[in-house]
Amino acid sequence: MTTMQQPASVTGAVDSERITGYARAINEALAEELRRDERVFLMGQDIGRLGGVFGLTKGLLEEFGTERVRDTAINETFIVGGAAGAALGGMVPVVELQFADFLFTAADEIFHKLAKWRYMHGGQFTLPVVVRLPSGVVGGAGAEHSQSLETIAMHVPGLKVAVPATPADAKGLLKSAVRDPDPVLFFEHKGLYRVKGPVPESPDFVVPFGSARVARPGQDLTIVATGLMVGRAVEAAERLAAEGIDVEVIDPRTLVPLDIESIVASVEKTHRLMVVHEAARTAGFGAEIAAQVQERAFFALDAPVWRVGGSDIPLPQDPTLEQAAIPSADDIVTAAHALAAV
Amino acid sequence: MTTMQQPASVTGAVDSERITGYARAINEALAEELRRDERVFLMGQDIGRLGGVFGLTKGLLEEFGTERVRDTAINETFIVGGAAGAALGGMVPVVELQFADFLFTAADEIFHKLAKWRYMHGGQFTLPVVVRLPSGVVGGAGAEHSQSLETIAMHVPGLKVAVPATPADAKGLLKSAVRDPDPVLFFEHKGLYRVKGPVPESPDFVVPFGSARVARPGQDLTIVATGLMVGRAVEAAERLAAEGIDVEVIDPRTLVPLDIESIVASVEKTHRLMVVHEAARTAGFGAEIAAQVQERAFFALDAPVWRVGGSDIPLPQDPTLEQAAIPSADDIVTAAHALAAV
Amino acid sequence: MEIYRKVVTVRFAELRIRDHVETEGFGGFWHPGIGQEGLQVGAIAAMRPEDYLYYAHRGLGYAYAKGMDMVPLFGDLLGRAVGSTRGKGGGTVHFASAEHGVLGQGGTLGSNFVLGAGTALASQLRGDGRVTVVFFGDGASGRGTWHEAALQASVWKLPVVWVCENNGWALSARFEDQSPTPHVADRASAYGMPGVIVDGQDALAVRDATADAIERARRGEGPTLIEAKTLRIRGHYEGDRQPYREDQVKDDEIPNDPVHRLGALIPDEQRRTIDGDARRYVEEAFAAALAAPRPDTSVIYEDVWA
Amino acid sequence: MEIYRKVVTVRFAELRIRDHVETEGFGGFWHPGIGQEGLQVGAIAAMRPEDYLYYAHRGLGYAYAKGMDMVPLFGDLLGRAVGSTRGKGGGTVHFASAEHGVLGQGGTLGSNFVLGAGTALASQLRGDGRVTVVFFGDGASGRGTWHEAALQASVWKLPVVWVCENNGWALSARFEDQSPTPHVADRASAYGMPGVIVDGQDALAVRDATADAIERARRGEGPTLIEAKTLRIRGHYEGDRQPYREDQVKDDEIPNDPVHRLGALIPDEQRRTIDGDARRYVEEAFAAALAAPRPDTSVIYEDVWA
Ligand SMILES: Cc1ncc(C[n+]2csc(CCOP(=O)(O)OP(=O)(O)O)c2C)c(N)n1
Ligand SMILES: Cc1ncc(C[n+]2csc(CCOP(=O)(O)OP(=O)(O)O)c2C)c(N)n1
Ligand SMILES: [Mg+2]
Ligand SMILES: [Mg+2]
Repeated sequence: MTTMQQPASVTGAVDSERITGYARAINEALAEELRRDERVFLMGQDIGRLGGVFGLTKGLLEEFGTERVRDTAINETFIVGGAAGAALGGMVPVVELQFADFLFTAADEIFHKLAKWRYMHGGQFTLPVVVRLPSGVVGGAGAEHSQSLETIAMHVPGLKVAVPATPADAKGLLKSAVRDPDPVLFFEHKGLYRVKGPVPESPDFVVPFGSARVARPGQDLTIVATGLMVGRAVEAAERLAAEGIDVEVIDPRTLVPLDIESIVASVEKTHRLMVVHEAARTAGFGAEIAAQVQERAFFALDAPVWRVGGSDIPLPQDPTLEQAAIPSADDIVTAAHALAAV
Repeated sequence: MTTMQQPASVTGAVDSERITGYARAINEALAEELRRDERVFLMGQDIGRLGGVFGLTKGLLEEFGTERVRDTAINETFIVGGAAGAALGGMVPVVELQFADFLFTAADEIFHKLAKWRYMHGGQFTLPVVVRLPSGVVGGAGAEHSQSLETIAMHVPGLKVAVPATPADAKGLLKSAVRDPDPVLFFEHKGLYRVKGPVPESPDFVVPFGSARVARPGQDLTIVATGLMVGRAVEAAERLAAEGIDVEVIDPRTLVPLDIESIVASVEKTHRLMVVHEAARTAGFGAEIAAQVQERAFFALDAPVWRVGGSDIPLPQDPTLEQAAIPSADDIVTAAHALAAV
Repeated sequence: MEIYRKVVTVRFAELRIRDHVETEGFGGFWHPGIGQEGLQVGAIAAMRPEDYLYYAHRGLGYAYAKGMDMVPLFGDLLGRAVGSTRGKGGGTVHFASAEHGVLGQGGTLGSNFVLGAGTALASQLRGDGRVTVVFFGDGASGRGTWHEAALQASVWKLPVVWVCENNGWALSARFEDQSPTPHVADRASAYGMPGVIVDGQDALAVRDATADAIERARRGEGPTLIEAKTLRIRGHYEGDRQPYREDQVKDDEIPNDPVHRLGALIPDEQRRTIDGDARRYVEEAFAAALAAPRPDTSVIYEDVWA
Repeated sequence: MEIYRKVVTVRFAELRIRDHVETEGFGGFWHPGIGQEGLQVGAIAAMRPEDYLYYAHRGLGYAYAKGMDMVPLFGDLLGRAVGSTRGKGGGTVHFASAEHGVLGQGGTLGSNFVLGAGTALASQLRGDGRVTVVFFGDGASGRGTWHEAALQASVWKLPVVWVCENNGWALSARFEDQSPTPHVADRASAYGMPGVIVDGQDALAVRDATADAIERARRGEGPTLIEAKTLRIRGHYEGDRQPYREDQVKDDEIPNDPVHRLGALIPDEQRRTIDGDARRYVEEAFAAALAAPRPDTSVIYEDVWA
């Protein structure tokens, strides 16, 4: 599986070990793509003079001007539907919803127009639209500003889905997303914006869709995790290593397309799988991965696929309570013990 | 599992073997609940003088008047959000979207307001709202009028989800839905509206949520199916019976709450499980059932849980093509052969 | 003359489709546009070939008027491989032609508002001088996407023209029971744009009003809302018996029939030639589509991804 | 007098919260309502206790004005068990009190429009004589839910009053860059309802305008759109340094400060008593909330289902 090795899964020259933040990496990706392709433009609320509620578009108005960095009114159906229309008119829109949860205020535009327009019209059009979706819990934003809704996007055919967990992936996947002819829902994790890591400097650096990354190699148990959960899974893995349980952590990086081969290959080695996600556990993407792995590697599994997911509740607003509603490193360690004991 | 036996799972006297259509059963349920409780009212497009695009509300305007059977404009956010508000004002709204797909045009109202308002406001309110959602393929309605979107409702905490497959269940579950203090998404299958079956006549007849029904008992293989797929699964089972494969078909009837115990009990008997649904296969509720069953009955399974689902494509509009996109009885038979051979 | 030819061609096509639906049945719903052809053809006559069109669900006049051939249109309706959507958007019809700037239609009413504004934004950004025309019904005017699109289009002065076909009905709902104001155009001032009411049975008047709006848009002065007053002649879909409607229209009594109005302007003989040609064209196109093969089932897996 | 008492109490509460946010930090975002208390209290003063309220996110003046005690409000903000939402809706605040008709707030702007219309429909159906008042900002006025709710409410003559707090800003967006018309109230005519502009710094004028609208609604004549002109004094949320804003307001310079305007109508000594009581009440309530225990983690599993 060449896609399993980080260097091999990253195209473009890794020309630097420069350390950069996740938010900064996204900002760079936007700037580079705006420079590269005249058709690219940005649209969303407060992305101009403010630089975005989370600061992701800082400096872009100054470099690219008000035509290409556009502040909209509070009109999510226009932001997404207008992006679809602009794509039909030959542009490559990269739009931001202030919170991923707001995709519900533009759901017809996302799950119908973006996902189906090409198909319904016999393949005559392409819709190269990226919808940036700040996702996940971040410290008291509440039930309608904290969700992880990527599974819904995975269930509705026609949308590609990225869930970057590192600064390098945030940059490389976003650049792939902008260059992709299909609509992409790009779930950035708000809790990762300040996380730093090595990010190649070359403007040619991209991370292809559909290639998983091994965040930590191991022999005894495979953990698949995305977004904020990758770090928690690695932390749990380090603690488990001290007990002699050698965990392999795999980050699929995109859910559509999904690199199931890499996951299956890992499970064939470790014989045990746990999926960890922040999204509500029931009918979350962990279920899909569990279902696919037992379909493809039933006899390789020594124990059921375990799922550690967000509680099946709306997210409480209090920052302490909200943490109790999503998996912690402790939860992962506990689950690993249980799974090892099966 | 008393819930496994049809008579036991149905409360209220089964006072008649009267044969009635699925659509008629829904109509009766609405009329009875309007009669029973003054707070109940209906709202939707064309439900009054026309009696609904699918005729489900015929005659109700005449009996209950324009106050309680209300034609709205084309404003799905009002239909659902207004229902939420009316519930907060003490009413019990039962609203219709003309096609289940249109829940995307009111997604903020469904997945945020209905699902979370009670929770976000500390449990001070109840939202007894029923949203009726004509679902599934019906013969050329196209990509945005044919989907089976119940899995999304299962993934977002705070919503109950009914998926009736028979006239009796359509009536009994709808009456339970109206009496339920929580919001219910009621996915009626458009392809079943003309199907007939026995429906008890008593106005006390209800079908409780969270109780599966054995549509056909069997020993060798369990098939879980919902909606239109129940009939196809039973048809496949009859054909498989001729070959000596004795299939048990289980219809969960509601996805939230889900009667997983009945499914697990069946699998412990048959050791093989197939889930059949019309919804897109990837990240559909079949994945959740597969994941739960292997979690709870891993060592009872002789083979992986098989999933037969809709193709991962937007639905084509042509009536022939659309059938190719969802599971047929043939597909189920073929899958059963494959599964029996594992 | 060209307008007459197109209107009468669309009329024959409408009648041919009705025939087919009545005798052979039909997958999905067919929403007849009969009686509204004049305004559809008239408005589109004011467009340039490169302008963009988002049409509504009432008939096929829009797509034909914008330059598409009847064969792919009938092909869509009949679920044939020659259809512009190859069976994926037939039935309730999502005709499309990138070449003719026919960008399609959403299945949910009102989705065209936001897409149309977006395409107009693309034209503004590219400076390509194109205008986007968006058709919609009086019923669709109730959707919130109208508000979001209209407000943003006005603020940004996007080159888009909104054409409302007010035929008095949204399925079983009378417009006057659904609107607090007598006209859809009364809502234009909320968006600081002109609201123009025009007789939808007068194809030339519609053309002129649309031409003005298009010129305004092209000059960079922003959107215009045109309300063409018309009447829904048939049921909402072919087969709808309209139990909710007391004042049902007999087929032959299209008030101010645009075909007759335009026809009266043309010498008899010439008109008969045009009619004959149009009828023949429609019959041949329909026969060609009917004779074309159905798409192979494998098409359903194509075009999900680019 | 009662209005002054409430306005000044809210002002002290706003200041107390700001202090807390600045010194102790805070979970989530706090959107200060300072400077807008007058219109919030004024409008709500026109409501009966049994009338229904959907408030906006700018401060806590609405909930207090409608009769809620400060302890549950501060409790929500501080994530305490005594909060009206027990930690589930604190932070950006979703205060609620069934008893006081405080029905809450959505996290997505504009969701209150459709809910408000629905609650007004409940009142119409039940004949309970109640009116629903919905607050919203100039920014929220762009959402399509406004259009869907306003149209339906007007057609059905629902007893609802829309109160727009136009403070000139929606986060970093200037109202004049977001609206094609100079006033939100200019949009009322599209819905056949009265649009009233009132000075939002004049609490009594707001009360009177709201009282008229409420009476109209109660008489069954339908909704009214009131636009109260005000100014956002602080950042969008506490901590927002407003890099996008040249004309930042110094805290002490609230133009036409409603506290002073109302205070001037009251004899000095009496005013000092009211101020002292209000300050003490706020301090005690805040201290009580702060001292209250945090909710047990188990509350997160409660209230999902009835
Ligand atoms: C969002 C949405 N709601 C409802 C429908 C169902 N529907 C299709 S056409 C129609 C009536 C449309 O009326 P109008 O816009 O006036 O167009 P007309 O049919 O009169 O041409 C309705 C309710 C839909 N397709 N989309
Ligand atoms: C649907 C939606 N879009 C965006 C936001 C993010 N947001 C919260 S408040 C705000 C600005 C609101 O401006 P306005 O309505 O004028 O109220 P103000 O803050 O001025 O009181 C924005 C964009 C949201 N909560 N909901
Ligand atoms: Mg109409
Ligand atoms: Mg504002």
